[in-house]
Formats: sequence, C-alpha cells, structure tokens
Amino acid sequence: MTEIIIKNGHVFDSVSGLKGEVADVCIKDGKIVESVGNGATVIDAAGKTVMAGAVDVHTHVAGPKVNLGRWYRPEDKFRLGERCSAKMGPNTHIEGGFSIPTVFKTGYEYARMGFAFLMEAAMPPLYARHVHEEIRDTPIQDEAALPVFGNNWFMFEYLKNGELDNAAAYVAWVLRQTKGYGIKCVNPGGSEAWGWGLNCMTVNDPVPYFEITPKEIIDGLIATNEHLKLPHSVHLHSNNLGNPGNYTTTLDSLKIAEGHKANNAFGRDTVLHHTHLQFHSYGGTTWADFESKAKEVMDYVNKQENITIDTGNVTLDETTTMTADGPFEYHLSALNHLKWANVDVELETAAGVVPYIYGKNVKVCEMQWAIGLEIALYAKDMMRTMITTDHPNAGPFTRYPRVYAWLMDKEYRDAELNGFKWSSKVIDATTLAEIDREISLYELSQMTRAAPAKVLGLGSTFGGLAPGMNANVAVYDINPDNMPKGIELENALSKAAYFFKDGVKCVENGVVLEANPVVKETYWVDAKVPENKQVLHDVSEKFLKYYSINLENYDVAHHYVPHPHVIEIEEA
Amino acid sequence: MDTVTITLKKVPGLYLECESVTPDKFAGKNAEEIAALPCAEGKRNYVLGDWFEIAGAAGATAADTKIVVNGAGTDKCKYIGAWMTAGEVVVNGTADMFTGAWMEGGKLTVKGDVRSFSALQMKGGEFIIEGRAWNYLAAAYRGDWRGMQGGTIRVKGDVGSDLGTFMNGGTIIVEGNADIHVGTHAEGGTIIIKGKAHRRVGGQMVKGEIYVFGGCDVMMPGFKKIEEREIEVDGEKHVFNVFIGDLGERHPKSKGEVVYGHLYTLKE
Amino acid sequence: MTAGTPSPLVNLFEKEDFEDWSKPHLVGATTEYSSLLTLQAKKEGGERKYGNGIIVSVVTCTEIKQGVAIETGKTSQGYFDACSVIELDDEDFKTLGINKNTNVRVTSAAGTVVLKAIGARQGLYPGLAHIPMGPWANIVVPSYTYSTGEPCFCGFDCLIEPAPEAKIESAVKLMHEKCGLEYVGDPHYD
Amino acid sequence: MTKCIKNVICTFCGTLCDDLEVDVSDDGKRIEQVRNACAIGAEKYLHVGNPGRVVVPRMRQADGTYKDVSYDEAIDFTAKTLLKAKKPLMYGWSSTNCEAIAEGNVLAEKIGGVVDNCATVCHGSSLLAIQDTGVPSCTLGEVKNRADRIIFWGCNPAHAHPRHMSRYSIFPRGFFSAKGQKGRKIICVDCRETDTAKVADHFVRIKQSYDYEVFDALRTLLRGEEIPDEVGGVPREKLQELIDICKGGRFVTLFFGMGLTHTLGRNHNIDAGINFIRDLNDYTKATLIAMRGHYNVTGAGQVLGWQYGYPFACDLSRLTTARHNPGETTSVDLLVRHEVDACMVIASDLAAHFPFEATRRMAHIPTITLDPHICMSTELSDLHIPVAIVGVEVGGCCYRMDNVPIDTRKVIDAPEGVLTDEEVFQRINKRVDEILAEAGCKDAAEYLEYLEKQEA
Repeated sequence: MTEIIIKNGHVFDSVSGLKGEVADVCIKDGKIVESVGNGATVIDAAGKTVMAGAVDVHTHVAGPKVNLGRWYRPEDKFRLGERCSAKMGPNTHIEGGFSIPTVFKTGYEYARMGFAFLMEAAMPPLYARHVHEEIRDTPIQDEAALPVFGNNWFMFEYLKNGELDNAAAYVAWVLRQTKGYGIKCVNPGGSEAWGWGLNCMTVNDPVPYFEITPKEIIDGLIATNEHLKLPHSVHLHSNNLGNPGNYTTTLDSLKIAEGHKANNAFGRDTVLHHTHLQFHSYGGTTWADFESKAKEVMDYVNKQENITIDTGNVTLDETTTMTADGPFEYHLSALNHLKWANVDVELETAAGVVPYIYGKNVKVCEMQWAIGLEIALYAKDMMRTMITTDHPNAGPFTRYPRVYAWLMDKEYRDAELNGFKWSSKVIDATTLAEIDREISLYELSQMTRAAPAKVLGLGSTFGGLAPGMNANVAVYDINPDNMPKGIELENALSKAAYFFKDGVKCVENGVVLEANPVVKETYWVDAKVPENKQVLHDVSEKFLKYYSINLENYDVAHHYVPHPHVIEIEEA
Repeated sequence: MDTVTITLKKVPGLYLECESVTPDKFAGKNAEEIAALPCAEGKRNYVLGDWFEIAGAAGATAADTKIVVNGAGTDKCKYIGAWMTAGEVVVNGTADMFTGAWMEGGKLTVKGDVRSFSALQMKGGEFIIEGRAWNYLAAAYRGDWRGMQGGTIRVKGDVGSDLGTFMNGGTIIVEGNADIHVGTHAEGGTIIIKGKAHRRVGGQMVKGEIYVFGGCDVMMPGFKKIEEREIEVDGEKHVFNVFIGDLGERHPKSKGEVVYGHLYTLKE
Repeated sequence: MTAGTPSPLVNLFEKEDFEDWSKPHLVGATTEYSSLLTLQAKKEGGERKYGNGIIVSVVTCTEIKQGVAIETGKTSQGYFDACSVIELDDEDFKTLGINKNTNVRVTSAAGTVVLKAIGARQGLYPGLAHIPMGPWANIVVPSYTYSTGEPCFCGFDCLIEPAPEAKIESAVKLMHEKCGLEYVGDPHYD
Repeated sequence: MTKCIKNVICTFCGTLCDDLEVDVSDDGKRIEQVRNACAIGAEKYLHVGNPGRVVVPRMRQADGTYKDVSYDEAIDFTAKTLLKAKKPLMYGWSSTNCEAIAEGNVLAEKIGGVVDNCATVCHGSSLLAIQDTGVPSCTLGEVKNRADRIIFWGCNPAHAHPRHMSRYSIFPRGFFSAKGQKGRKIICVDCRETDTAKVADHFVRIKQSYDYEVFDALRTLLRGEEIPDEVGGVPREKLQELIDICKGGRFVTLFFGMGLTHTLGRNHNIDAGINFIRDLNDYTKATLIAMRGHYNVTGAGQVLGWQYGYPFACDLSRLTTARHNPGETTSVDLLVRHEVDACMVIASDLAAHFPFEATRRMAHIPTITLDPHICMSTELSDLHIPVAIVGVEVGGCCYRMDNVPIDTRKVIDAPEGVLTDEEVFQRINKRVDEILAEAGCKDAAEYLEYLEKQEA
C-alpha cells in the first residue's frame, strides 16, 4: 500500500483537537500514521479544508422498504421528463433515482460528499438477507444495519415479565443471525397494534393482546442494551411521529433514559439516541394551529447528558417517506392521497412507503423546514447533536450540503425563509428568524464526524484523523480564511476535491474514479451471552408454530457478508 | 418561420431515437449543425446527418422554427417533437412512440398514425393526428400521478386504449372510436370522443369531463345518470345524458359540495 | 422486417389490415378479442354458431398436470398429454355435435392449432374454454399487449371446428414448421 | 445408506416451501427420495437427471442439428453476439439465484441490453398497478397468524401453488387463528369453478373479463352508493354479501393471480383491487399479496430494482441511462415490433410461454439460451449453454412471493464440468472486457463503430 501525505490543509478534527490549523495528514496501509517517508505521494491541500470521512448515523439506503420504494416510483428516476438516471463517469455504473437512489448512486454520491460510513436505520430481521445483499452491492461505503426490536413478540414477552437475561440472550441471538449492529426501536408497540389497524399514540397506550406499554418497551430495551454492553445505544423513533402536539410524547420518551447509565467499552457515554427529532417537535392541536416546539425539546436535550439526537432536516423537495412506522404512513397517505405501500412483517415489525412533496408554498412544510434548523441551532453540545434528513423521509441525502450551508450561513437561510409564500406565518410560529448563530466548520466536523462515530461506538476508527484511525479523509475546496457563502459553500461541500477511503483515492474533483475502488466492510456485533435454554426453546417453538419459514433458514449465511468486520463483546 | 425539411435516407433496421428532432434543438442552427445533432439506434450512436437529408436552416428561436419530416421510415422514429416548447413540426407519415411526449408548446402535426405513449404528460401546445393514435395517448408516465396538464389534441382516426390516464387538464378530441379505458384516474381536463368508446370509460375518475357521442358498450357501475341537458361541444349542440362518477372513487369537496367527474353520452 | 403471417380468420373480420400483427386491429372500435368473433357471429344470426364450429372465449391458465410435466421435461409425452388439450363445457360439446376426446381445430385471430377437446375438469360455463398454458396454447394467443407488455393469455375468442382426423403435432415440430426452420426430430423422445 | 438433508427449499413456485427433506445417495450424486414436497416439487427433485438434461454446450448448425462445443467457445460466441447486436434482449432470470442475476445485470449494462424478467408475462400488470396506487401488503406469516377472511381472486393455488393453502392461507393454525380453517371465511372469485373454489366457503362466478367492473361496483357499495342490479354476471346482493363478510372480519387478505393480470384491462384490474383493499382499511385491516409464479421472479425484480431502479423491462441500451416503459421495453412488445436484434434467454422458457408471434421473431435472430434441460427455447436458439439447477445443485438467494429472501440449499453435486449461472456470467463479463480491450474501445457503442470500420 502506498504512503500518502496531505500537506498544508486546514484540518478540522475534534479527536486530535485541530480547529482549522494548517497541518499534514499522513496515511500508510489504510491507517492514519504519525509520519511517512519522503517517497509518499503528496496531495497539496493548501487553502483547502481537510476533515475525516463523514459518518451517517441514520439513513434508509438498503432493505425491503427501500427497494419497494424503487420499484413503485419509476417516475423518481424520470422526474417529469428530466432524466434522473445517468452515467456520471467513464468507469462508474449508471446512477439512478432522485429521492430513492439505486445502490450504485448511493455509494458514489456519499463518496462525492466525503462520507465513509453509513448506518442503515431499520432492518426487519426476517429480511436481513435482502439488506446485506444491497449492502454488498453498494460501492465504497462501509455499512452496518440496525435490526428493529420495538415490536418484536419475543421482546414483548421478556420485557413484560422483566426477564432481562432472556431479553439480552434473544437480542444477542438476533444480532448474530442477522449480522446486525444494535437495537433500533420504531414506534414501540404501535407497529404491532397496526397488525390490527390500530396504533399506540403515547408512551402509556398498551399494545393490544400483549398488554405492554411503549414506556416499558423503551426502558427494557435500554436496560438490555447496556446489559449487553453494545457499542451503539438504543436508537429510538418514538411514538406519534409527525402529528401536531407530539412534543409531549417525545419528552416523555426522552425522560425514560434518565435512570440509566452507559456501560460499554467503546467510549460511548450516552444511553438513548433519538432520531429525526424534527418530526417529533410539533406543538398545536391541528394543522391549522401547528407550531414549533423545538426550543422546549432542545432545552430538555441540552440539560440531559445521557441522550444524543439527530435532526431530520426537511429539504423542501419531492421525496418519498418510508418508515417502519406503518400507521403513520397510512395516515400520511390519507392526507395527500398519494400511492400508499405497506408491508407488515410477521412477529417483528411493519413498514410503509408514501411519496410526499414538501412544497415551498405549503405552510406546514415551511414550518417543518424551520423546526429542523432550530433543533441544530439550539443544540449546545455538538458532540450529542448530528445532522441527518432521515433520508429519504425529510429529503434525499444528496441535500446534506444544502442543509449544512443553511446552518452555516444565516443570510442563505433567511433568503429561503423570506422567499416562502407563508413566511410571515412561519416566522410567527417558529423562532428561526431570531437565531443569528452560524455553525462553524469545526462544529460541522463534530456533528458529522466525531459525534456519530462516538455514539455508534466506532470512535476509535471513524470520525477523526488521529494516528491509528481508518484513513478516511475528505478534502474540500473551502478556504476557511475566506469562507464561501450560500450556494458556493453548498457546491464546495457536495463535490469533494479529494476523498480517500482506507487510504485509497476514490474521488477527485467530484468524479468517482473506479466502479469499485476499495473493498468495503460490513460491521456487525457478536455479543457473547451465557447459554440460555429458555430462549432457544421459545425461539424454536415460535418458529415451528408462527413463522412462515423454518428456524434453520432464518440466519444470514457468511457469503452474504463477504467482508465482515465483527465487533466481539465478551460475556457480561 | 424558417422551415427545415429532413428526409429519411433509409428505413432504420430497428428504431431510431430522434430526441433531437424538435424546434428547441434545431433553433439557431444551420444545416451542418443540425446534421451534427445526435440520434441513436439501440446502443449505436449516430448523428442526424447519417439518417436524414437536411434542407434549409432553422429560425433564431424555437418559436420561429418549423420542421418537416418526410421519408418512408418515419414510422420507425421515436421521440419526434418530444419536450418541444414552441415552433412547429409536421410529420408526413406515421410517427412511432413518444411523439410529442412532455410537449409544452408549439404545434405538432402528424399526417399518418401515431403509436403508443404519444403526448405523454403534455403541458401545452397543439397536437393534430390525422390518422389513428395507439394506446396511452396523453397519459401519465408509469407511476406518476400527474397526467396531461394542458394543450389540445385532435385525432381524426380511432384511438387505442388508456386514453388520457391521470389527466389533469387540457382537451382531447377524437373523431373516431376509442378502445377500453378512457380517462382512467382523470382529475380534470376534457375528453371528447365523436365515435364509440368500447368499455371502462371514466374508471376511478375523480374530476373532469368525458363526452362519448356514440355511447359505451358497457357502462361503469360507478356512474349514475342525473339528468339530460343540451350542451354545445366542439361547435356542435346536442342533448346529452349526464352521468356523474366514479362513485367508487374518493371525491374532494370544494366550496362545500362534492366534486364529481362527468360523463356525457348522446341522448338518441 | 418479415411481415407477420396474415390471420387465418381474415375473411371473418371487417378490417383487412392484418398483415402486421404488431398493430392494434380496431374492429368496431375494439381490439378486445372476446367480442370480435362474437360480434361477427351475431351478425351471421347464430348466437355462437359459426359455420360448422362454435365461437368460445378461451382462457389459458396453469394446471397441476402441466406443472408436473414441465419438470418431467418439455419434450416428454407427459407434457404433450397435459398441454395439447382444450377443455370445453358439456353444452358446447352438444352444440358442436362431437363427443369428448375428439380432435378439434382451434383458430383465433393469431393462429390455428389442432387440439384434443376434453370435458371440463374445472367448472366452465357455455362459451368459455380452457387450454392449459404451453406451446400449443401460445400458437393461438394473440400477441397484442395494449402497450402493457402482457399479451392476451386470458379472454380471446376462438373458432372451434371439429377435425377428428387431424393429427396433433409435437410442439417442437409445430414451432419449427411455423418458424420456417429445419426440423430434425424431437431430441431424446423420438 | 442414504443421508437425509433437511430444510431444503423447493425451487419451483413462488410459495418457496422450505421444509423439504431430501434423501441423497452417499456419493452425493443422486437423489433417492423427497418428502413434504407437492407433486410438482417432488417431480423436480426426482427427475433431476431426466433424459432432457444437457451437460455440454451445443451449437445449432445450418442443417438444424446440434453440435457439442466447449464452454470457452460458447462464452466467446455469446460475448461476440451480444456485443455485435445493436439492441439485445436479455429475458428470463426467474429460475436462477440472485447472485447470478446481479452478475448478469452488470453484463447487460456493459453490452447495452434490455433486461426483462418473467414478470413481463406474469405479474407485470401487478407491478404497473403498484406503480400507480401502491400496495397494502404483508408477509405470509401475518396471514397465517391473523387473517380470518381470505379472498382468492383470479388465482388457482390448488393447481399453481399446491401447498400455499396448507402452509399459509386456509388451513394453518396461527397465533391469533388457533381454529385454523374453522376460524376463517374463504371466498373464491373466478370465471371458472376451479378446484380452489371447491375448498372455498363462498364461490362468486364472475363473467370473464369483468373483474374491473366488479371491483368498481364493490368500491361503490363500500361508499354507500347505488349500483345496477347485476354487474359482470354477479347479482348485487352477492356483492353486498361479499362486502359484509369482509367488513365483519378482523384481517382480510386478497390473493390474486393470472385471472387479473392476463385479462382485459390488465393493470387496471389490479389497480381497482388495490383501491378496494385500501378503502377496506377504513373499516378493518386489509392486505393483498400477488401470487408470484416462478420461485425467483420476485428476486429478479429485487436485484434489478436495487441496481438500476426498476422491477422489470429495464432498457440499458443507451449505455448512459436506464429507462423503463412497459409497453415499449417489455419483451413481447420488443419481439413483436422487431425492435431487438439478438436475444438471450436465461433460466426461463420463452418459446413455450410467449405468444407465437414473439417466439417466431426470437427464432429469426441470434439467440442464446441458458437452461439445465432441453426445452422449447433451446430448440429454437443458436446456442444452448447448460447450467447447474438452483436449489438442487447450487444454493443462492431467492425471494418468495411476499418478497421474503430465503437462501436455497445445494443438495447434490452438479454433473461433471457443468458451470453455475453465476460462473457463466462472470466468464462472459471477463470475455466482453477482453474483447473491448483488444479493440481499444471504452464502451459497446464505440465497439460497434469499430466493427463497422473493420468491415468497411
């Protein structure tokens, strides 16, 4: 492997404490090293910004509902006559799709923006093999997937009876079967109630027949997660997403984390990650008196040390919403009368897909846009706040640079705010106009590199440029001394001047050089637990009677994960 | 209006994709530049000059450019006049699929037949077909809920199936007959069929008007006759049976009352 | 471009432009094959009688014997027996004036083939016939897809004429002859 | 002595039963016995080595006979034929595993072909309807555990998916459906009184090609409006009874098949069915599942979906963009309109299941068929490349009718020297790269110009 040195760049890296000082980054054999010999190839990054490869903590890029979205939206690849399916470089595959890109476009677009790791946010365990096939075909990006546990019949039983050991043994078994990474909880109890067309709107609504409340589910999952000492905390999508007045349910859900303490050997000190908080910070009672409660929610988040959040910014595009929150998608399609797709999964979860147009002249969408920005701007601890668009729910990930530009340039966002049809109403119902804060490049590097890596338990290899970490380096054509503004900043962030993945140059001036330039890895967690006869008996019995496939055909064989990176955790 | 006449030298073995044959692409170009415009047969890339004799030069803008397409193999040329916004195109003969698709303006006349998926998601302009039109005329692209938005289409001959699916606006006048599925999922716009429509007219229709002078062989159960009224349609005054529907579909309310699609068939 | 073979039923239809099968054949405003022949027969006065045959609407569906025979082998006797049959309703047998298990000539707007007429195994009604999916059935299935990609496998009209002495050809031979290719016998099963 | 392999996945129909047991001879070459399979599955496993099995590629000669050729020659012929064609069609894909399909799709992008799978003559209409109105669906396990109203509309599982009724839809005793068939009301709607109808509680005979009108009548009744006395041969009272049965249930599931996709109106029939089920969700939980025919036609659509974005009929011939337009880029239309000038049939039998007008065209253009056995397509194509049978001689991922991925198992060894689909595609891919490199062209379009220069 060659040695590379990136000279004279302005390095922003909270792990090594650099805030834009000019420094060199040395790479050898895919790792960051202290120094390299003079035979190393030199990359001149003078007047450019250098950061580690970014980490996306929450995105829907692989799996059954993503592919159902690709199937049923051919117009997304052919948006009103303008082709969204093109071959961008001589050696790369055809890239298709705007809101739901194909796996090739996903890998290449993320690389052009300087991303190195993607966390697939929801994997139904029954469909794990499909998720891993798509991960295998996504070029360049290292990936992992979070199996969903919030509506799992086994978890209902064990958490209802308080059998923490059984719950931990079952979770460890599922992670091993599905090559999963951590615990994802979507609309706890609600998606199981959706099996009968019902829902759980607050943390105290019991699930039909199983008689367990979302509060007990979330609390049990956090306990199980810390008992197993998993690298990532519980990843929560709380109940009542997207409805006016749901901020009370959000605060109730966040308060459940108060009693818990992080217990792991990966440097993570938080116990609950609440995802796409924008969809959960709504006030008012109907769409008419709909208002922002971002301030109230963020006041609590800033106070509470053991939770992390990601924003879920709306990017005002025609996109496709897809989530394991089955009931929400049904209500959304009753709102906009567009095509509704739904898949309920036996014993495990549900899923829904509905196209949605965040119109620039629709009051509610404009306010959702403002709420998303408020959440990031009110955050105090940048190491506990991450930027996402819950791709593709609030908008496609290809709009990240535009969200960063809105956060880093008040003028750019005010121009958008004042350009709205209902701008006066939006200004009244939110507080965005009064916020002057502009995120700095250093804070951006925290929110998109160090913070997600830390909360995922990957702080030792991703999100920083300290020696020993993976050599994922992104170089942007941004001179911190005269910062580009608005659209120039956005364009500079969307096309990296250079992007190195594991020491291999994958992108130069926004062009991906090869179809599969570097070997990508799939991360999964193998948590050792003591032998548990009870769980094995329950599992084999339920598969025999209630699953539609045999137990022996459930696990994901090794050839579906050709380049695994297994994180072993010794017994408790 | 400057006229460019292009004549096919030989009949294509497969099908020629002529996205470049529109006033917008020809505007401001002389014959050589037009001859250099791309076209393709399968994966083999050509230039227009390989297939067409090009005479005359285009006008400065699309609006004052007229294109005349001649030759025996025009029925193997796709995408003629697709995405055109202004100017005029005349095809002397049959044109293949996607003729005038995503058309936004200008005038497109086809002397012969027009094959499937013509005038797809048309936004405006005028489209005259003197022969027959095949299926999915002025329909929406697969999966898109936004069909034809505006403009007028006049078909002298018969029309195939799936006329104007997901139609939002504009007018389609068919002098001949129509096959199954007329105005399915329509949410606006007007369809006038002077001949007969076979079956499934106005299926899952939310809003819009469909006139079928010759009536339908089988009426949709979701349509209910409410009255008989004399209406002036395309210059002719007739008494029509008025049906509202599709009662099986969801109907929005505007200003308090429910909006229905309307189906009119000649009284006698 | 070799023109398609003209339809054997040309004289039955009003429109004569059948030379190219990729065009829609608008007859009385419809290409719907279930009413083409019935329309014609009604004009002749007979409800569904036409000449010495009758007009039925045909559906081609899967069948357990045909499924099993696919796995036995497409050039096997089992496949021949399973797929070269047409199920008719008892009343249609009466109007045709033949008894079961006699060969009939089945002619549609797309082609003509000889099949063995057998009693209905699964409840048909007079005027509905069923040919198990396979090469014999697909000789008569019209290829017009209404621009959706799916041809008319279910619901196309056929004229059924008794042809007791006609011989049912093996599928490979039938196809080679109709495609004008050199036929050198069925592999393995001849 | 024989050794018994358990939990084998049967690779014939979309039900993808995964509880088969196969007794294999000690040397792992022959299958002795198979248990738990239906008639079709059993026939498949017991007749793996039947006389039609081919083990060496065979090239058609001018006089109609076939001559054995080596794999290298066959792969070279395939690569050259696909590169020489201006618009090749690559049809089939539905009886092979997803690994081979992924490799084959990449080859199609390289040579600029049209990729289409068996959905185009099977559930293509359902996919078009899903593109227009979405699909409220669930996995087969949800039906087993919760459904108490089952409607079979235009499908005949007794013949096409023999074990479907006992594994998922009518007889199983699930978590909330402990009474099994007793706790369920089965409705069968069809123009024929099929053997499935004989198992159903209610049989609604519908006049052939009137499904769209009957669905519209059901939706009109559901909204409380009036409909004529008789629609599509079904009296109004019967339709009202059907609605009351559905509204009375806790979990309704509609299974539909070729009766809707092949009949007049095609995608609109399923579009109306989906809307009916979607309206029913205002009253009770309702879902629908398409009875996919082949064991991996869903997988073929899934792989094409995540690689190029479309479920079937994907036209990659422009080399710079992937297009999808059923009606233009679907196999039957392409063949009947003489729009393709070469054809590759993969893991499917085009000649037996396409209308003859399309088969005729396939016979007149260079055609390559990948199939373990002799079939109609192999007898009309120029080259027949034998491959290993998935689910018997090679494993790999397949997708069930409800999109659940299942990893099939290898039971016995493939005959000596026979490659798997995946290996054949890998070698063709490599050969195409070599040919392009020799000619010094960066893509297939340039290669065509290079060939024309050669001839000139």
